[in-house]
Amino acid sequence: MEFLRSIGITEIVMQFMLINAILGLSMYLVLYTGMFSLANAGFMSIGAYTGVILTQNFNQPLWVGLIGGMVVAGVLAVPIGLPVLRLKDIYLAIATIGFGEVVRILILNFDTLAGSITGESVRLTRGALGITGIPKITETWHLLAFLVVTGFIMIRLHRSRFGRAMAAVRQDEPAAANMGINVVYTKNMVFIMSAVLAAAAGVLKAHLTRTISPGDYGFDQAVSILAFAVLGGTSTWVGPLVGGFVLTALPEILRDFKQYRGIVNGSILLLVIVYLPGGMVNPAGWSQMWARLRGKKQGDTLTTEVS
Amino acid sequence: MALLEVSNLHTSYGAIKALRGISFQVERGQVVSLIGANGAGKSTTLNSISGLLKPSSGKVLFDGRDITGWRADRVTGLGLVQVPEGRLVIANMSVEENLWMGAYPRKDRAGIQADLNDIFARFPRLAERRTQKAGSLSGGEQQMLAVGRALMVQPALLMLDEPSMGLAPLLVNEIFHIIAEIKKRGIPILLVEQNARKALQIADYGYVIERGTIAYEGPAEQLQQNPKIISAYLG
Amino acid sequence: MKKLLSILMVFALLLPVTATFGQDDTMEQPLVGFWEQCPTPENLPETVNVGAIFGLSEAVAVYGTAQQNAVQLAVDEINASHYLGENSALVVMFEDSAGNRDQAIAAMTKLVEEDGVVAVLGPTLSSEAFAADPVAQENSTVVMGVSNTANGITEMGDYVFRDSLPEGAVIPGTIAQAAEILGLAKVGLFYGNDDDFTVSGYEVFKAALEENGIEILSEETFAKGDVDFNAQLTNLIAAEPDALVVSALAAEATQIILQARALGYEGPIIGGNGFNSPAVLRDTGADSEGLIVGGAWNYGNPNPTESSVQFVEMYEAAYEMSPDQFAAQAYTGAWLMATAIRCADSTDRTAVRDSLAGIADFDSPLGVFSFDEDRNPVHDPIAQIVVDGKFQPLALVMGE
Amino acid sequence: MLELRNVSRLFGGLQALNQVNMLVPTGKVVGLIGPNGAGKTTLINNISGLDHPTSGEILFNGTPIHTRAPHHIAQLGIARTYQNIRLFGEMTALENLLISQHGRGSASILDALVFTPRYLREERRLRDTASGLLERFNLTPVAKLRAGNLPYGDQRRLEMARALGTQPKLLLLDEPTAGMNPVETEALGEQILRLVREDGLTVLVIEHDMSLIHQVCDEIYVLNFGQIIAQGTPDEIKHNPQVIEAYLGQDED
Amino acid sequence: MNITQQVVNAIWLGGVYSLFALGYALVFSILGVLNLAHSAVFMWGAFIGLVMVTQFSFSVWLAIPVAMLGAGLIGVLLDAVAFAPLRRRNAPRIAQLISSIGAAILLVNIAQLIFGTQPQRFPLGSIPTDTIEGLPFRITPIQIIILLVSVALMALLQYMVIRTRAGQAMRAVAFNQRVASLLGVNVSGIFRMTFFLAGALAGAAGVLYGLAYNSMTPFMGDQVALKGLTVIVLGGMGNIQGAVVGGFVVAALEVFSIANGGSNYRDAFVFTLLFLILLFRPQGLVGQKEHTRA
Repeated sequence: MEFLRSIGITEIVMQFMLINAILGLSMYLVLYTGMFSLANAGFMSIGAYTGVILTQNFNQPLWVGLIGGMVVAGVLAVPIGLPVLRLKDIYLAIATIGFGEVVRILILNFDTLAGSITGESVRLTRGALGITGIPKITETWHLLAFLVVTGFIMIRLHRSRFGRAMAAVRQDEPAAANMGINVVYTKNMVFIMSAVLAAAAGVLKAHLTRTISPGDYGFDQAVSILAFAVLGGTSTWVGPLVGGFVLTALPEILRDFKQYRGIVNGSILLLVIVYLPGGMVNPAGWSQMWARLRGKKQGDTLTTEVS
Repeated sequence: MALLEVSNLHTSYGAIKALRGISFQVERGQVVSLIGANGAGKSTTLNSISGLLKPSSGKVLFDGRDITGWRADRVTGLGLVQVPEGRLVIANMSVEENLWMGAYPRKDRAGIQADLNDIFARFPRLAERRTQKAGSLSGGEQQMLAVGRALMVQPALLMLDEPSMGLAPLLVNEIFHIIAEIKKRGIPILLVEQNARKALQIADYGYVIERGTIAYEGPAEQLQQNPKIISAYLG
Repeated sequence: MKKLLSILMVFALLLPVTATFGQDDTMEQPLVGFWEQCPTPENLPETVNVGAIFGLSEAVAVYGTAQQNAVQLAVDEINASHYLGENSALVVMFEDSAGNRDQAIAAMTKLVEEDGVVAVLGPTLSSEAFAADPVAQENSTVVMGVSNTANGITEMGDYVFRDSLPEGAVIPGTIAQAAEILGLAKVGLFYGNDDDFTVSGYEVFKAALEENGIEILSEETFAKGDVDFNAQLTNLIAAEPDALVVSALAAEATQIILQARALGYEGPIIGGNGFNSPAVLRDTGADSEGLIVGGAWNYGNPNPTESSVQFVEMYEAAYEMSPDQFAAQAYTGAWLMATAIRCADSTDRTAVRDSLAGIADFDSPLGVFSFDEDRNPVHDPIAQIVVDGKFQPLALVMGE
Repeated sequence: MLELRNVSRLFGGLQALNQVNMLVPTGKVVGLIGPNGAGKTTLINNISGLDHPTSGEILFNGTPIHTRAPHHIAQLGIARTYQNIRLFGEMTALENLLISQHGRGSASILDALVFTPRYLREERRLRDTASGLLERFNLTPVAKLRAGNLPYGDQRRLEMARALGTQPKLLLLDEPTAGMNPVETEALGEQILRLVREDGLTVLVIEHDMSLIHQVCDEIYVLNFGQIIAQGTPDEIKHNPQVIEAYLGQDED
Repeated sequence: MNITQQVVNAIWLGGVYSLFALGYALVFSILGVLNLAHSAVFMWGAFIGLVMVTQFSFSVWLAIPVAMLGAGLIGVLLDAVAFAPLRRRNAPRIAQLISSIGAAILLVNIAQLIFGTQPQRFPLGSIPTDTIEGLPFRITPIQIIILLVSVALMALLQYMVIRTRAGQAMRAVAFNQRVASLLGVNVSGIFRMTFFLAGALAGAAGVLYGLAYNSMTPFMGDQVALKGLTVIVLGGMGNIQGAVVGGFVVAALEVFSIANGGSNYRDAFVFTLLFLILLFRPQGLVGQKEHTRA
């Protein structure tokens, strides 16, 4: 503990680490099912705003805000997922970036929009000013408990019929369909689960940082969430967890590097992607890199893909 | 000196050893067939020669020059041309553009034009479709185009990878007619084929690959008589 | 050769430092500071640690680096003049928040809970302050915003201060004056709708315009980072306003002025704090004619205080560029903090808070400065108009 | 068992299938041959639900299935293999077989979460069936290996086992002998016949290899340019002049 | 005046978007990957041009080719560091997308270190900025120049890809790398060339953009990055003419949503269009749907 504090990992940093691990897991779910979706930041904002409005404007306890945020995000994931998840690969990524931007702009203009419809002055999201003065009620144990439950669900998921279907859909959609797997259901279900998880992280985080504004959930946040998952590695669910931890702790540990921090961050992202295929939690990747570092030529580098 | 001389070639995909010491040669003017089961290493052999794969050890000599591990485009530049499995004509280019693309390593515009006319004369079906997108051709026509495209390089040695794969019987016959004709023009051919019977019929010499090594070799007629080969490959 | 070069380099780097040391004894007493009001402190430790959280990387660094520069300038001056006593030196621990709320919270926690600083300056953005200041409040540590202009900052607690005038303190006066001189009847309103600073500026503008009975012909918005405003400006200009009222940050402000002029608009443009930057005037050249700016401090102020003149000179000598309002407020903030510590003669956080709250009539580059009971700044804002490429007091022009 | 009525499929202006009529009787092996690009794979895709006809009907045991989603069709009892093997390469052979039984399970995520007896029973059943299939296709030794790393022959057999894992009534085979030598081809033929005899399956097979067609088929359809140009027993087809011209060519051997 | 002016505004903004998107589209068309560091190369191009003018007293017209060269080389470096190693390993396209994000972070941060974060500008008088007299609308010379340059570069690029030997090789590589290499094409060389060209285009765009708005920071690429993405989707990913058309469509949509009082929702309109295009016309506005026979 003392050591962690000495390198800059205070309790609040640990809390951010736990939240980002949850976000990493929400990204993991979609990636594991072969969907390159960048919608998580958008769902995070939907969760955060719903949760905060419930706790602040309607004086509900945190758990009501949490469940409310998760439910709203989950419900909204259905009309978004149904059309969008037909897209694949980069096209899906771009469409979900678009979704995130639209959500951001709608929250930005929510009050004026609602005001013009109801004819009364609405002050719910407060546009760019954001919501401030949110009570700090998220505790470390809330986050830990949430993460433990999520981890347990991940483990059980992989041992279940549905979890196997997720993997099958990732590897070959048509073949999975021909095996009797309802691909549309599987993808949308996972999309909803991912949205719910991201929303939960959003609610929990809003009650930690005391203030939220639409700008917090833009493209940058979407990319960060992606980085947690990919850097950690998506071969197991532990990867995104570790990715969330490391990428959150890193800027704090590197505080003393001041203006070189960005360069170190970028370099690490690049190095891991380039030299550690499969991310940080992937033993095979490490041994391969180790072999390469020791100069052991494997002699079988392929010039092009092997099909 | 043989035109192509491969000695003790090893190639692996990660941990899987696909070739475990392949040695064979192609003499000038010869048609040599490599036959064997799927996964035995036939295509890997071709790819290791043409530069699509890097062998981990062994030697490839072409016309006396050591080309082991050369990049594919440099190998093609020497006139050692591979027609890949599955035809793979450039679907969004026209037939004519595909043929021009074949002549990519060459710089003599006039010579290319002459060869182009020659190809069109020889494959009237391609001439009819010269402005059509290659992707709209039928399977047989695509194979024709792939071979024609390889001929545009003026190859010193043509390597054909499974030219009859997945083709209707009628087209299989047609493709072998084309190969026979190329053989007549004196262009040496290294033929990798699933259809062992036809491959040995057309070849001067044959090799049988089993699990990454040469199991049998000999003049094509001899192999066709070999009872073991008959039972395993000719049925 | 290489060695020689590096020695020379080190020397060159040390030069300014040694120069300051060399002047120690003969150094004139700075114009700023409660030299008389409070006695030289005697009970302070050798180093008095104060934290500062500024955005030193990413886009926010435009403001953060100016703030860091200005604070460092003040600290050097404070230490060279032994403001905190012969044997005590003020040390500012700078932390980067990168404009990121999480990092601002982490930095505040580190400074307040780990490093045990006496007080904290910053953070740069209001949105960061809303997240990070409660950490200081909970730890009974003074935090003073030097650039937070949003409403409700000091409502977070009695340890939260700021020396930056909120838009509400600047804009109404500017509008009232402008309305009177220019006889404004109808204006076009233009603002960035995705940034808390520009939106709060917009809200104050709108209220002030209504207060003065000025009609808003049309409202247009842009987004942070936009560079092309032609479409919105075309709309605004088409309504033939008496003036364009704009709430924008400096980067966008420059483009808006240039593009409005390129579209043929020749009337006045009224802006808030965001326009109040030497860069805007420099980069818009002749197009800035008729620009009316309300702000807390202005580089081009034709009637500056003495301490303001000295600050500008020092800043330009040290950093080879002109200070902006952010620098002036940060510089003043550092002096205010040092003064609170000097007058408390203690590093006890509560004592410093009480001492800071009691500061009144403090002569600073911002003018004569006091805190009101809500720990907000009280000093005269400036309302100026660009005439012949120079800022003139709006009031002066009015007199003509 | 399977009936196609006037099935047509248009891709843009391209008539991939044109008024195809076809009947696959229960317990029989029906062959489908034709030149490349004739529309054979399109036909199989339409039957298995990966693609849908522009017009016409496909009936399976009297139920129209041409608008159904592929997973639904799979659950009704139609399984298929692919021209290019399409195993779940990153999973083990065993996992491939577990997935194939997806449609035969009913335990939900919640069952898995709280270990309901239903979940435990079902998992045991799926594993038993999978090991039975492994046994039957001589794949037990490679059960724990990644499917993508298996030798070609094992992959082909695993794909067949996986198709059977869905417990089909009708099996669609798309060029199952691609890449096999005559000896392997014959063994495959015997296996197909066993499936029909012992498991009571009905089979529709696309093939270029005429020896397999002759070995296993009761009836053959010939497709050319999206149209059925001939239909009959293997011997009838072999001597049909239209088929010879379009597809078989003169035998030169 | 109002409508004419808005049309002019839209055309001009379209020119800017198109110019930026050209290189973006080129890389996607040849490699099939999204190079999210393109906006960082664009920014570097602007700064190289600036340094040439301010430090080496180059004229603006000379600075543009130098910036193109410099940005092109950065493009090649980008390929070597962030793309080539992944290609060699056959990594999925997601990995390449992320490594390009890493490279972008790196490039922006290095620029921050060297150039600082204060907005920088070309010295006054580098280019004529006075509006042209005697027209029914307002337009400046630099606006016309950008329009002309983007159209010319597009035409040049289109000619190159369709007509030249190198262009044919690029198309072959785009279709299938193995086949191209067997045809004698140096595939890595083509990749390098593609990155060089894309970088050079970004560099030209950067300098012209810098001149037009005359305010350069290391973050100047951020805004165009997402817009550029929309542009190439609208044009049909990797379609070069499409990128130009897309640029004008996005600009028109923006300008006319503003002109009709929707400046609050401008970006929402743009991204909704992006959404709809992806769902209903994934081949883009100008592309044709390709059918493959089974």
